[in-house]
Amino acid sequence: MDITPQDIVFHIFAGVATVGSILVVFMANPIYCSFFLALVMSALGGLFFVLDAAFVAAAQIIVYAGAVMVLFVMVMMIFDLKKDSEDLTGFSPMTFLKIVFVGALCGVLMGVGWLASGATATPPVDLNEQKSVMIKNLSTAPTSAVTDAEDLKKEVVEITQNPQAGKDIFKDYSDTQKLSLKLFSKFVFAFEALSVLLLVAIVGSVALAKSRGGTHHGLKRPS
Amino acid sequence: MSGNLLIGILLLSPLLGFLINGFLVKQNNKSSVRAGCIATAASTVSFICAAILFCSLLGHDAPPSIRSYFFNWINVGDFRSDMAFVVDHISGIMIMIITGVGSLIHLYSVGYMSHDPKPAKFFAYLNLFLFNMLILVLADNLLLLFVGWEGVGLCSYLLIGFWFSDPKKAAAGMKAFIVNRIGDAGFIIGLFFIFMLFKTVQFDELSKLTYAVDVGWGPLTLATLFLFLGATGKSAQIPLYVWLPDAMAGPTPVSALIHAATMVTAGIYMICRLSFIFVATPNTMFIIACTGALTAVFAASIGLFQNDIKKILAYSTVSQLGYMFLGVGVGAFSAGMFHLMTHAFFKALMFLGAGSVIHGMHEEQDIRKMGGLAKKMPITHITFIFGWLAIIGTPFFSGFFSKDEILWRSFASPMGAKLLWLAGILGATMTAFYMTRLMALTFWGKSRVPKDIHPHESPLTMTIPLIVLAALSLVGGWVGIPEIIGNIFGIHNGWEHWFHEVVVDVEAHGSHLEEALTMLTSVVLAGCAAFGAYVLYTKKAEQLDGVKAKFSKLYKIIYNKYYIDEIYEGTFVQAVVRGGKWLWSFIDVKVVDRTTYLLSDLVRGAGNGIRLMVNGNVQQYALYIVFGLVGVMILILARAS
Amino acid sequence: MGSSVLHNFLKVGLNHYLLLSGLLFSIGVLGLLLRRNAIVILMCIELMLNAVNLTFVAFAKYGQNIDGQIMVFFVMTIAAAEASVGLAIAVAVFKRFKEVNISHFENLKG
Amino acid sequence: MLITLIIFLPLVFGIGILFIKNEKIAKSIAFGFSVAEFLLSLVLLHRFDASSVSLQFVEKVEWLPSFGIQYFVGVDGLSLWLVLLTTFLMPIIFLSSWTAITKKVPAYCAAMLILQTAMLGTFLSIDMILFFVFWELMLVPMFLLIGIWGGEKRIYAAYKFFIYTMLGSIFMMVAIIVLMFLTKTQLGTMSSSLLDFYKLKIPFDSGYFFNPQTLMFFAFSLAFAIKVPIFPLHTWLPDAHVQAPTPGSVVLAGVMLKMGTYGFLRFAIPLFPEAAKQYAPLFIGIAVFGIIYGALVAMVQPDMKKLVAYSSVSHLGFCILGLFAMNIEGVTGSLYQMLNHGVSTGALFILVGMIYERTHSREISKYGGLASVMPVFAIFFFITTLSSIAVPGTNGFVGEFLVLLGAFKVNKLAAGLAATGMIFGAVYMLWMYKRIFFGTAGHIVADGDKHPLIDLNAREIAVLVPLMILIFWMGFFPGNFLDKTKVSIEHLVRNHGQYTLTMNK
Amino acid sequence: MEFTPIGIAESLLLLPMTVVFIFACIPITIKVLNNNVEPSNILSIGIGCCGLFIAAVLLRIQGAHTDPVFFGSLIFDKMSVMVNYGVLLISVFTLFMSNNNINTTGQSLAEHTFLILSSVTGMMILVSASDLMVLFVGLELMSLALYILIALGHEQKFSKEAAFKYFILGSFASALLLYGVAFAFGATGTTQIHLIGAMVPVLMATSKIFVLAVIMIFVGIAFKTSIFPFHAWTPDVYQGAPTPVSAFMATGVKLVMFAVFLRLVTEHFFSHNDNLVFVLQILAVATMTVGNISALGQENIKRIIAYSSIAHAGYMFIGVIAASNATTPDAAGAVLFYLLSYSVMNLGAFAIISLIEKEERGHQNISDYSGLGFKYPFLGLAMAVFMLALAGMPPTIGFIGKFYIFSAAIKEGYTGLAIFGVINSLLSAYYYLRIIVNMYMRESTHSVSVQKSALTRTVIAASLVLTFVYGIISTQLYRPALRSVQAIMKR
Repeated sequence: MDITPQDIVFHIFAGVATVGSILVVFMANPIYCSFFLALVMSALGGLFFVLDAAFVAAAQIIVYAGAVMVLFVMVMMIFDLKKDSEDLTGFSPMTFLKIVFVGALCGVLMGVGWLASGATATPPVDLNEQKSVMIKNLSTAPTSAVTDAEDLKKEVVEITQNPQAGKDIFKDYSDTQKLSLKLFSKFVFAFEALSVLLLVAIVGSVALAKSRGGTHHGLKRPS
Repeated sequence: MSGNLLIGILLLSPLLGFLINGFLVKQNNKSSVRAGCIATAASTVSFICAAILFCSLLGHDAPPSIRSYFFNWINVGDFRSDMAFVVDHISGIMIMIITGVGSLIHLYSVGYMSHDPKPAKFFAYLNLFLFNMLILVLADNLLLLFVGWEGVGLCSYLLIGFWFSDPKKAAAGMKAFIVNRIGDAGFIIGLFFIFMLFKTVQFDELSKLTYAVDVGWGPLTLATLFLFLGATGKSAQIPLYVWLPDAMAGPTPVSALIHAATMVTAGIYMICRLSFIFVATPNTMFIIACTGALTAVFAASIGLFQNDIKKILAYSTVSQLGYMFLGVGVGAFSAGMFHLMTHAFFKALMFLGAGSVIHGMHEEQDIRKMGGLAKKMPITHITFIFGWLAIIGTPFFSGFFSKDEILWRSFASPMGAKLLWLAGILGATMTAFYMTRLMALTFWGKSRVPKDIHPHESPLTMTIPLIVLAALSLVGGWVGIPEIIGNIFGIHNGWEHWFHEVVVDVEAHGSHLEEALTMLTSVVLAGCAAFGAYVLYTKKAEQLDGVKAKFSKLYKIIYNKYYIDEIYEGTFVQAVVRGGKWLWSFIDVKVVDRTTYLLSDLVRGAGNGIRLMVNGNVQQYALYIVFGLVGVMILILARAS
Repeated sequence: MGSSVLHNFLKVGLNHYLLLSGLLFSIGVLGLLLRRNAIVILMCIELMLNAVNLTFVAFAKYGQNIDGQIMVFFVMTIAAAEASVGLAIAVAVFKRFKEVNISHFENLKG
Repeated sequence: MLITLIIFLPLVFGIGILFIKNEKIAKSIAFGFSVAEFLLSLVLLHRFDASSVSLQFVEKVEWLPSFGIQYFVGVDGLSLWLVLLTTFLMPIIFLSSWTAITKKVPAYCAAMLILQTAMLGTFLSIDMILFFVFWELMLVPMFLLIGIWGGEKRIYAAYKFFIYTMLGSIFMMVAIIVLMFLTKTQLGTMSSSLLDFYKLKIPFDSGYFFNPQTLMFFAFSLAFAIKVPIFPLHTWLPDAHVQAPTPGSVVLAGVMLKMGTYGFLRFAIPLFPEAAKQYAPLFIGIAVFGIIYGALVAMVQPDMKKLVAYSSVSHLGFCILGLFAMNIEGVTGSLYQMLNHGVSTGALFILVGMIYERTHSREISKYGGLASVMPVFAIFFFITTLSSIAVPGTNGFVGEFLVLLGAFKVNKLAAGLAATGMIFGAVYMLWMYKRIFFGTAGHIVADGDKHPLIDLNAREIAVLVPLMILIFWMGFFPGNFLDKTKVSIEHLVRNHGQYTLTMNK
Repeated sequence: MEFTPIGIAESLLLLPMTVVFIFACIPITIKVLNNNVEPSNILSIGIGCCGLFIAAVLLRIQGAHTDPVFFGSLIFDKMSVMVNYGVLLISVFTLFMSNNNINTTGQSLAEHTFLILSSVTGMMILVSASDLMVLFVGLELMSLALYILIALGHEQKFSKEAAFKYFILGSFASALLLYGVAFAFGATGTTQIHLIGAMVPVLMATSKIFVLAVIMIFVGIAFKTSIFPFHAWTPDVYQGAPTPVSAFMATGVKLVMFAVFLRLVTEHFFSHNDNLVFVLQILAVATMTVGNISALGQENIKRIIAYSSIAHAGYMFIGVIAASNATTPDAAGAVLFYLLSYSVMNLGAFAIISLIEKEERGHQNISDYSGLGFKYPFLGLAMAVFMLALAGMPPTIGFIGKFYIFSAAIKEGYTGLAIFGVINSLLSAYYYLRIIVNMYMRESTHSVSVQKSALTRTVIAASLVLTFVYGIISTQLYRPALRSVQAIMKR
C-alpha cells in the first residue's frame, strides 16, 4: 500500500480547504471571507475530482465557486461595510465556551469519522432501484410491448433470485450516465420537488425584495 | 301506656312552654306575667305528672320502675341508643325535686323578673332547662343522659349570659360552658370505655351485669375516672369548680334552680346511677372521696371572707357538693342523694332569699352594704334563718341528717378514712362560720345600707316559694333519720331502703356510740363556729380590722380565692390562646404557607432564570444547539463504551 | 513504528475524508457562533453544507454507490436556494436596521 | 335516565342562562331550576332501595371503548346523601345570594349550575375516568366564582385553590391509568370501572414503601387530602373561603370538601385496603392533629370567615378520623359528619354573608352587642353554632359522637385527643359568638347609621329555616338518614380487603 | 399486467400536492398579469382554500396505499393521509386568519397565499417522504417558504429579525440533519427509511457512524419541533412572525415534524440503544419543564403560547419515546391524536390573538386582555376554553389528548415520564389561568378594540366546537389515528 499521487493531492487540497475555511472564519473583512470561501469550494472541487466524481466537481466549481459566491459578493456590495473592525467578537467567557463546545463537536465528528472508516456498508439490494434500471432498459430497447413485458417479468424474477445481478446492470455505463439515469428514475421525485423549491425561493426572494414593510390596512404607502 | 303518656307530658310540657315563650310571646317588658304564667303552668304540669309517677312507685307491690320507649335514636353497628326514659326510685326522687323546686322557682321568677325587658326569653330558657334536666335524670341510657347533660349546660350558658350586654356576664356564661365541656369530653370518653367493655350503654342492661372489682388502673377504673371527670365539670368540683362562682352573674332564680338545686347535682346523680360500676373501682372511689373532701374544705375556706352574697352562697354550694362527693366516694350513695335533696331545698331557699334581698336592695349584692335587714324584710329573714339552720347542721333540720350521714359514713365506711371525716368536720365548722357571718352582716346588726336605697319586702309570688322551701328545709330531712335517732322516736330510715334496689351502698361498720360521738362533735364545733361568727360580726365588728391586718396575707389569698382563676388564666387559657396564635402565625403562616410560596417562587424564579437564556442573541441559540448536540453525542457514545 | 503511523496518516482512505469534512463542518459551526456579520454567517452555513457534500462524495466513492453524488446535486441546489433566500432576508433586514451586525438584532428576547 | 337527568340538567340550564340578559329573570330561573333539581333528587331518594348494597339506577354507555372507559353512573348508600346535600344546598344558595351578587348575575348563575353538574357527576360516577373528568371540571367554575365575584385578594386565592387542587389530582390521574392497565393484566380487558378496580389484587409489600399499592394509595390520598383538606395541605382553604363570595364559600364548604372525604371512603380505602390499613395510624394521627390544630388556629382568627374556614379543617379532621377507624361506627359517623358539616358550615357561611352584606366587614373585633340589634339573626346564628360545636340534639353531635366512638375502638389516645377538639370547638365558636353578639355595642354596631343593621327579612329567614330544621331533624332522627346508608357501610367495612360492588338495574 | 415506466397511478398519487402547488401559483399569477395590482384578499384566500379543499377531496378519493411509490421516495400510507388532512385543515384556518390580521392583510396577500400553500406542499412531501433525501427536500421547501412568510410580515423590525434568526438557526439545523443523512447513507448505503430501519438493530450496536447519524437527524427534527435545548428560537420567532404564520408554525410544522418523528420511530430509528432512549427521556422532561416554567413569568401572550408550545412538544415527545420501543400502536396513535388536538386548541388561541393584536407588537401583552372576557363574551369564552384545554382540563380535547399520551407512556413502562408530564401540566395551569384571570377578573385598563372578521371568527368557532366535540367523543378521532399508525407499524 504505497502512497499514491492522489493521496498527495488530497493532502494538498485538504490543507488548502482547512486553512481557507479557518480564514473564512477569522478574516475580518467579509470580502476576504468570500474570497477564501471560494478557495475552499474550489479545493473541495479538487477533492471531488480525486474521488472520481468529475461531474460533481465541475458543478461544484461552476455553481458554488461561481454563481453562489458571486451572489454573496453582490449582496455585500449593497451593504455599507465600514464597521468591520467590530465584527469579530472579542474574547469573553462566552467565546471560550463556544470554542470549547465546537472543539468537542469537532472532536466527536473527527474521532468517529477517523475510527469508523471501515464501517461503510454496501448498498442493500433494493428492488426499486433495480426496477429503475429495468425501466431504462425498457426505454432504450423499443420492441413490442408484450414481449418487453414478458422479458421484464423474466428479468425481475432473475434479479430477485440473484441479488448480485442487480449491481452488474450498472457496469456498462459511465459515471455521468449513471448519474443521469438515477436522477431521472430513482430520484425523479426529489428532482421535481427541487424545481418547486427553487420557484419558491425565487418568488420568495422577489416578494421580500418588493415588500415595503410597515403596517398598512390595505393602504399602499409610498416607500 | 299511661306511663308513656305521663312521661311524655312530663317532658314535653316544659318543651312546649319553651316553644311558646320563645317564639310566640312577644319579647317585651309587658309580657312578664303572661310568660311567667305559661312557664309556671308548664312546670307545674310537669310536677303533677312527676308526682303521679312517683306515687305509682310507692307501695309494696309497685313496679320497681316505669319505662317508656319513644323511638330509636342512634343505631349504628353495635351501638344503640334509644329515646327511652325510665322512672325508678332514683330518678323518681330527682324529678320530684326538679319539678317541685323548679315550679317554685318559676313562680318566684314571675315576681323577680317583673322589671326585666325580656322576661319571655328568660322563662323560655328556664323551661328549656327543665326539659333538659328531666331528660338527664330520666334517660335510660348513658348517651341520652349525656344529651340532658349537655343540654342543661347549654341552658346554664344561656341563663348565665342572660344579660349579655354586660361583657362580664357573657364571659361568665362562656366560661361555664367551656369548663363544662372539658368535663363533658371526659364523660364521653368514659362512655366509650363503658361501651367498649360492655357493648351497651343501657342502664338496665349494665345493672344486670356483674363487675369484677378492679383494684388497679384497668379500663374499668379509667372508665369511672373519666366519668367522674365529667361529674367534676358539671358539679363544680376541684379542679373544674371555677365556673360556678362566676355563674352567679345570671339572674338569681337561675342560681337557685340551676347552680344550687338541680343541675350541679347531676354529677352526683350520674355516679349514683352507675353506683354498681363505681363500687367496683375502689381507686376511683378514693379519688372521688378525696376530691369531695378537698373541695368541701377548700370552697368553704374561700367562702369565709367573700363579700358578695351570691358568691358566698356559690362557694357554699361548691362546698356542699364536695360533701355529696365525699359521700358517694365512700360508698354512701344514698347519703349523697339524701344530701342532694336536702341541699336542693335549703340552698334553693337561701338563693331565693338572697334574690329577695337583692331585689329589695335594688340589685345590690355586697353584704358590707347591708345589715339590719331583718326588720325591713321579715319574711325573707325568717325563711333565711331556716335555710341557715339547715346548712350549718342544726339538729333536726334537714341538713343535719344528711350531712351527718355523710360524715358518719366517711368515718365508718370501709372505703372511708378518718382523715376524710376530719376534713368533713372542718368544712362543716367553716360552713357554720361563714353562713352565720352572712346572716349577721345581712340581717342583723346595724344597718349599713346606703342612703339612697330603701329596702323593701318582696312581693307575694316571691315569698310563697320562700315559705314552702323553708318548710321543706325543716322537714325534708325527716325521711332519712339515722337509726340512732330514729330508734328513739321509732321512725324507720326509709331513705336507704328506698334506694336499696337501685343503688349499691357500701355498708358502714361502726358502733352507735361512735356514730353519736361524731354527730356530737360536728354539732358542737359548728355551734361554736356559728356563735363565734355571730359575736364577731354583730357585736365586735370593730375588732375585725385588727384581725384582718394581722393575717393580711392569708386573708388576701383567701379573699382572692387562692388566685385559682388567675392561675388557670395564666396557665391553661394563656397556653391555649398563645398556642393558637403561635400555630397560626408561625406554623400556618410562616411554615406551611411560606413553604407554598417558596415552592412557587422557586419555580417562577427558575423560569425567569431560564428565560435569561433566551437573550435574543442568535449565536447564543446556536450555541445551545451545539451544546445539545455535543451533550447528546457524548452521553450516548461515552455511555455506550 | 512512528513511520507506520505517518504512513497510515498519509495513506488516504475514507477516514481522511470524514476527518476533513468533520473539521470543515466544525469550522463552519465556529464561524456561525463567532462571526457577527450576517453575510459571513451565511457563508459559514455554505461551508457546512460543503463539508456535508464532501462526506456524500466520499461515501459514494468508498461505498461504491453513486447515489451519494446525486445527493450532492440536491444539496447544491438547496444550498443555492437557501443562499438566495438568506441573502434576500439579509437585504430586507439591512433595509430596516441599516446594519448587518447581528448583535443589533436582539429586540426579541425573554 | 334519572341520574343522567340529575347530573346534566343543571349544565343545560346553566348554559341556557348565559343567554339571558335580564338579571332578575336569570336568578329566578336559576332558583326555579335548582328547586326542580332538588325535587328530582327527592324522586331518587324515594325510589332508592335502602336494603340493597348494590349500585342503583345504573347507567352504562360505552365512551372510549379502546380503554374500556364508560359513561357509568350509579348511586348507592355512600353517595346518596351527598347527592341530596348538593341538590338541597343549591336552591338555598341561590336564594341567599339574591341580593349579595350584583354583577354579572347570569354568568354567576351559570357558573353555579355548571358547578352543580360537576359535583353531582363526581358523586355519581362509577367510572374512574368519568369521575376524574367531573373532578377536574369542578375546578373551573369554582375558580371563576372565587376570581370574579370574590373579595379583595380573590385572584390570589383563586390561583391557590386551583393549583393546589390540581396538584393532588394529577397524581391520582397517573394512578388511575396504572390501575387501568392492571385491569388489563389481571382481568383480561381494560377497564376504568370502579367495579373492576375493586376486583384487582394490587401488589403490596408491607415492609417496603415503594410498592405499587402504597404508592397508588398515596397518589389517591394526596388528591383527596388536599380537597378535604388535611393538615399541612390546608393552606388554600382559608384563602379560598375568605375570598370567595358567600355562595362560593357555601358550596366549597358544603359540598366540595366532602369530595375529599368521599374519595377516601369510596376509592382510596377500599381500593387499597392493605395500604390503607397499614397507614391508617398515620392518617389518624394527622386527623387528630388537624382537629386540634384547626380549632386552635380558628380560635385566634380575627376574621369570621377565616374562623369558619379553619373550623372546617377541624371538622373535616373528624371525618378523616372516622374513616380511618375503619369500623362501622367510625365510617357512619364520618359520613354523617360530612352531611352535618355541609349543613352547619353552609349555614354559618350564609349567616356571615348576611351580616357582611349589611356592614361590609367580617372583622370580629368590630362587632359586639349585635344580639340586641338583630335578635332573630342572633338566634339563627346561635342554633348554627350549637350544631357546629356538636351539642346533643343537633346533627353535629351524632356525627362527632359516632366518629369518636369508632376511633375509640381503634385508638384510645387518638379518640381522647380528638375529644379535646370538642372542647376547643366550643371555645372558638362561643368566643366568636360572644364577641359578635354579646357585650357592649361594638364599633360597627354602635354607628348603625352608616349601615342599617336591620334584622333578617323574610327571604333570609326562608333561606335559613330549612337549614335549621335539618339541623334538629338530623340531630334527633339520625335514623331517617342513616337507614339508607346502613347496609352499604356495613358491606364496605365488613369486607375490608375483599370489597366488591355489584349493580342492579 | 399493465406496466408503465412511471405508473400513471403512481403519478396520480402526487395529485393532491400538485393541486396545492398549482393553486398556490394562481393568485400571484393573477397579480403579475394584472400589472402587479394585488387581487382582493378574498380572492387570494378563496383560491388558496379552493386548492386545499380539492386536495383534501383528492386525498379522500385516493385513500391510503401501503407500499412506497416513486422508487421508494414516497409513501402514501394512512398516516400520511391523516396528517395531510390535518395540514390542509390547519392551512385553511391559517388562510382564514390571514385575511384580517394586521400583519398579513394588505398588499402582499397573494404572495402570502402562495407561500403558505408552497409550505403546505413541502409539508405534504415531508409526511409522505420515505427517503431521507426527499424528506430533506420537503423540509427545505417548507422552511424556505416559512422564512419568507415570516419576513413578509408588516412589522417593521420584529418580523425581519425573527425571520433572520429563524433562517440562520434553521439552516444550521438543516445542515446538521443533512450531515446525519450523509452519515446514514455512508453507514447503510441507502437513504430509504424502511431499508435503514431494517438494519437498525445491527447498526446501532456496531456502527458509531450510524449512531451519530441518528443523533444528527434527531437534532435536525428536534430543532423544528423545539425540543430543549434546540428550542430557543421558538419564542422569538413566534413573537416576531405575523400571528397567522405563528399559528401555522406552531401547529402545522409541529404536526408534520412529529409525523416524521413517528415515521422514524416506527422504523425503530430511536430504539435498540438504551443510552439514546435515556437521553431522549431527559430531553423530554427538560423540554416540558423549561417550556412551562419559562412561560410562568412571561407577559407577552405570543411568547407564552410559544413557550407553551415547547412544553406541549415535550408531552408529545413522551409519546414518541413510548412509541420507540412499542409493539402496539397506542403510543404513536396518542401522539398523532395529541398533535391534532393541540393544533385545534392552538389555532383557536392564535385566532383570538390575531383579532386583538395591533401593529408593532401592540396589544400582545396579557394585561391588554384585562376585562376582555365580559366585553366580548364569545371571544372571552373561547379563549378561556382554549386555555383550559391547553392546560388539560376535561372535558376538552386537551385533557383526553394528555390522557392518551400519559396512558401510553405508562403502558410502555415510562411511568416516571408520565409523572413528570402531569407535574408539568400542573405548572402550565398557572400561566393559562393567568390569561383567564386577566380576561375575567381584572378591570380593563385601556380600551382594546377587536377587529371584525367573520373568517377568523369562523376559525375560533370551529376550533371551539372541535375542542369540545372531540373532547367528548374522542374515539372518533382516536381510532383513525390509531389505525393510521397501526398501518405503518405493520410494515
